[in-house]
Amino acid sequence: MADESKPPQSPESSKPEAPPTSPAQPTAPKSAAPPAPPGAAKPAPPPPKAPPPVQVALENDLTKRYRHRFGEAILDALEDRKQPYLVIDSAQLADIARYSRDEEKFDLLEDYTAVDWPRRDKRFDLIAILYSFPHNTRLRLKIPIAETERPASLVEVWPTANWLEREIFDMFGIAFAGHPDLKRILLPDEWQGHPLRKDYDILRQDTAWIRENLGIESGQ
Amino acid sequence: MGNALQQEDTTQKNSTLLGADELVINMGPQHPSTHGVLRVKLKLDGERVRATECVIGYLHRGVEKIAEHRTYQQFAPYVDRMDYVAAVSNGLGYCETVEKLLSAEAPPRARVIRTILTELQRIASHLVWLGTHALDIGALTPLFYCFREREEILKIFEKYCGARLTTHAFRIGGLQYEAYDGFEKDVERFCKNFERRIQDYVDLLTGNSIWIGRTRNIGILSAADCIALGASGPVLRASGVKWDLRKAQPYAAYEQYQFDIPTGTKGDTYDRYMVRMEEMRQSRLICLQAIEKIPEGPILGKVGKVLKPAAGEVYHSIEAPKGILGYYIVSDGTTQPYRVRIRPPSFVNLQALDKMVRGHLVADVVAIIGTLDIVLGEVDR
Amino acid sequence: MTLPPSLEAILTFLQNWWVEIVCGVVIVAVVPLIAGYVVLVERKLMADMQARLGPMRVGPHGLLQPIADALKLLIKEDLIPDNADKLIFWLAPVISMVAAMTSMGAIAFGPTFQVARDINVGILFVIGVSSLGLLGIILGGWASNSHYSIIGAIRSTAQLVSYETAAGLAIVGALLLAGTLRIRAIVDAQQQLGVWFIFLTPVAFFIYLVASIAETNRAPFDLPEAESELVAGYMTEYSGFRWSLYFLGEYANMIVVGSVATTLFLGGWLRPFPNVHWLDWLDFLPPLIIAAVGVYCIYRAGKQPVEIQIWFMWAVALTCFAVAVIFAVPLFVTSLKFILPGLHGAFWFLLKVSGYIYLFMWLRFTLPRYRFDQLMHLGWYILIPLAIVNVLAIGVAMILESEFGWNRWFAALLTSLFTLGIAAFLVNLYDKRTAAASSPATAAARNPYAG
Amino acid sequence: MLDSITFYFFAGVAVLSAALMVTRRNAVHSAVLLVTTLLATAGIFLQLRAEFIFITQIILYVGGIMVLFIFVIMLVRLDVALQHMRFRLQRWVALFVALALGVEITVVFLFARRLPGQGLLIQEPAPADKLPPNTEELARSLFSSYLLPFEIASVLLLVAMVGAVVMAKKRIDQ
Repeated sequence: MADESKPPQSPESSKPEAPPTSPAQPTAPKSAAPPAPPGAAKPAPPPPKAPPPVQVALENDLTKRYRHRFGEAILDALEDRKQPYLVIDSAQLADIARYSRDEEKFDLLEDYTAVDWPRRDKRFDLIAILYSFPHNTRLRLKIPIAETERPASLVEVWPTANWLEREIFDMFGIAFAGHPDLKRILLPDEWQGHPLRKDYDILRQDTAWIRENLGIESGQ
Repeated sequence: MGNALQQEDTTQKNSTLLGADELVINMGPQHPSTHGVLRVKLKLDGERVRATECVIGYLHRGVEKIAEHRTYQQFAPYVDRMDYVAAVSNGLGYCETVEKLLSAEAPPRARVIRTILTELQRIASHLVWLGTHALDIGALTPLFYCFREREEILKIFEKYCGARLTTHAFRIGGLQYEAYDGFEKDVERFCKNFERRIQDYVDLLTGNSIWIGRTRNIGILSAADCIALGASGPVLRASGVKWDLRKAQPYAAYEQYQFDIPTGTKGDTYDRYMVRMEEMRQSRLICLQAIEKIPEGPILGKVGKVLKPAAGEVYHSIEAPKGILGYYIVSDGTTQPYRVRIRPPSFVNLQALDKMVRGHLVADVVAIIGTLDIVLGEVDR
Repeated sequence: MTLPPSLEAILTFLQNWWVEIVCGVVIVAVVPLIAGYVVLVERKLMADMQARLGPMRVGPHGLLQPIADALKLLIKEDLIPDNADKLIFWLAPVISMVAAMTSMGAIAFGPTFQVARDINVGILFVIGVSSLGLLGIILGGWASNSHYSIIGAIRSTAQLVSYETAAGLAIVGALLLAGTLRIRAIVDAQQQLGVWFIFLTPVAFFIYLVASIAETNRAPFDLPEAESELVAGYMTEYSGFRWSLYFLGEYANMIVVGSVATTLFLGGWLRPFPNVHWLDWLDFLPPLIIAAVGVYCIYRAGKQPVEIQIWFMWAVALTCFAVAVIFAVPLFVTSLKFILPGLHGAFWFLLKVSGYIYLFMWLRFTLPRYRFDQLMHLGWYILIPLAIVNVLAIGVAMILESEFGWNRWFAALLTSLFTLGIAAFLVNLYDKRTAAASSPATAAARNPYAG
Repeated sequence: MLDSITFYFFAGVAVLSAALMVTRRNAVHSAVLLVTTLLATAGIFLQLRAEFIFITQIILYVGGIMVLFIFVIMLVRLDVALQHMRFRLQRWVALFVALALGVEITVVFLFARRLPGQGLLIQEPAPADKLPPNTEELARSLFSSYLLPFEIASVLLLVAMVGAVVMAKKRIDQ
């Protein structure tokens, strides 16, 4: 299980609280789609070589309609490998979601997840992947949020968001405002820590929980 | 934890059983028909289900976290362990997603062989579903027939890549192995036999009045509910939505082949049964068309030994046997993915369970879990 | 030599009752073995229908498997749940098995083999006592103190009470034709009429068939122990020896219902066409069939992989031949003719019972399981009304025959058709009801136990 | 000799389990003991060559009524319900009833001894094999001399059944 690319965190550390960012954090999440507030907090990463730009600004009817409707809330519209996505302001998330479903006919929330960028100002990106049955198109919404922020829950708009948001809460610790039953889904309720955060080492576990509930020393 | 719940319930038992109040019954995680380690807490009134709560995660292995610490190639075998009943489909989804991330493409020959293997895998997955579903409803025999046919498919896999269950059949950019001598013959023989065999299941189940009684009008999910709850695959098609990613957004080599998308009308368990049965027939037709003409040429595209996709992200989904299987991969320009998100069809479909079982009897819960065709390895990842 | 009076009393008692005592001991000793081999046959049949081999390891073709299973069950740890009611938990499986075995006592396996004296309520005795096994099920389910057990027990009780009604009414049909409750007299009546009652009242036989499957908790009515829903129903908490008692009770019950059906509907120990003398060559069938089994064993012996298995097969074959000779002797030796009916009667009787049990197994491997409310509806809306109509129809037919001089066959045909018409009507009605009530919204209002 | 042994065996079992039945606290245990009593009584019926009554006792009381009894006991917490129902005079009432019953039995026994051949004590019972077939006799008298009471009883049962259905239906409809 040991990972070659970085020194493993000692598994004995039973301390549930997340330690600060591990020293050998492999990489800076630099180049991927820098959203609205870039810069200051982000230390300059060492890009090995400049890749050809894969993200290009997107300008078509769809983005125009969104921009027209929501104006400043659409922070950016980009295309990455021919897949369009909108970077939107988390304050307007519920409205944009409702508009997407009702007006733009994105009736299926295909997936809803998050990505952790620990060195960024707004630490997390929420990623909502929408699919439209009538138009057979996909659209990604990318919602940068800060660590303490409580984004609006989308359960009202797409009921399928229920478990998906619970999983995000479980894995990233992002609490959704207005979720009917926000609790852990995959991990045990009493588990400490959120595994998919970048500062949660791959060898880490809630040793106390394991000892108490499974009666063994370590889950490794 | 399970014990605590049990304890708490036994004390209430006597006073609530006939009192038309509620009886909480704990189905699973060790229960013969929850298909693995699913635990469903049922609130019962008599034998009628008032509410359910799924407790999942017993099989959680942190696949998404592992992905962040493996190179792109190293992670490929891990995806086979999610839906272990349809490992080939998982691999296809992952390889195609990484190829998209690399802006590369598999050569035509590789794509056709991928299609054949994936369709065989679909049949195998549906066969496991049919056998266990029928077993849950009390028909013992179809299980053995189904596994007999599945065995033929697994033999083809074994001959092709050496593994039967978690195959890791594909490589990023194409295939590792050339199709073995007689591959087409094996597939053809299977397809020829399978037509007769599928008739056996039809004879055993389709017209059987007990089977119809147990599945008709059970666990109805309307098209609107399906879409709202994100249920996909046969569950969605059974409620009348003629939609299949293989047609809607063709991948691999599907655009070359003729096949139908079977749909149901009511969205009940019987419709889902019929849809899956017809899907097996259609998969068989796809295989037959594909082996007719497998293009010559290389099997591995030019992707290089070290994969370093340009920073960025990509989402790609395929029609796995159980529904939409999506991969969302974020690259930071290194050899390891920055984030891999897997959209598991079973996980999302399982969400519909609560809506489907309310008002039904305990026996129907079993039928409905079966008809959802979940694999806990994929639900929990 | 004078014996003390108490000893003398015991001796006279033994003199009067030794046959019954021996038979009783034989039943207690042999039924577990038979049940074990019924299980083996079931597994073999199931394997055959499911394209596999079944038990093959213990003995040639798994012939010693039941013994291995029995040993395993006997030496298993005997678990009693902490919160169980220990006394009742201990008692319940015993009740089930004792009931099944006691009822077997009154069954006549041939004109001469019967443990109990031929009491004049024989058939009622069998049915009544075997239904006591229900007490064992319900108490076992309660004593286990587990949800699955208690739901299994509730289902079981509801199911047995409902289906016993149907079975009882179906039996009444045959009893009307026989005019007696005495077991031997029922078979004699079939001999005198020259026809098995199944041909006079097929509907009653069908009702009894369905109801008896339900009574023995076999698929497709095996809801009390539906493993996909209730783990093992009322037996969930049982293990080892206690569990095997339930198991024995279940298989003994199968033999009992098979025997009842054979006695009432299939002519008991009578060979086919008992009164037709130019068919007397049918008497040669039993030894021939047994000899054929022996020949088959010899044929298979050559294909056995291990030497000891070859010897075993030869031993089985020779046993078969010996039995065949025993069966053949009274056919040729006139002075031994008197044992013919007893010997061949037992053969035919057991053959018919096996056929009946085979039917059970066949259905089990073929059909999916009913849901509980469907089961209750089938019982209350179709079988019981049908059984009542059938009893009436048989009465009418008998009066038509005796008072108006109608042809018996014509009367039977007419009434059977009439009953079948009613059946079609009931099924139609039931289908309409279920179609109307199948959506959960309307179905929720109805209680499955209310029937 | 043998008859006496079996009689005393059955009688002893019946009395003992009846006594245990009323003293047990656990309702299910009581029910099982009642079943034992009924079975022992059935055994005595059989000894009297009253096969039909014997089997009716088993089918109806043990197989039917007792199963329903246990069913109800299992599902409803009787001990709780009984605690609500218990009243203080119960013990005295029970004592009074028991005493009355005892006096009655004693009187009957005394008279029966004094007046032989008057119905209660048969001096010379007919030998077992000379008895008329019990089941047939029962049927004959039920359907001839006692036809009217028999029919009235069945109508009564029908009324009870309909009443139960009506009550149950009302509850479900609520």
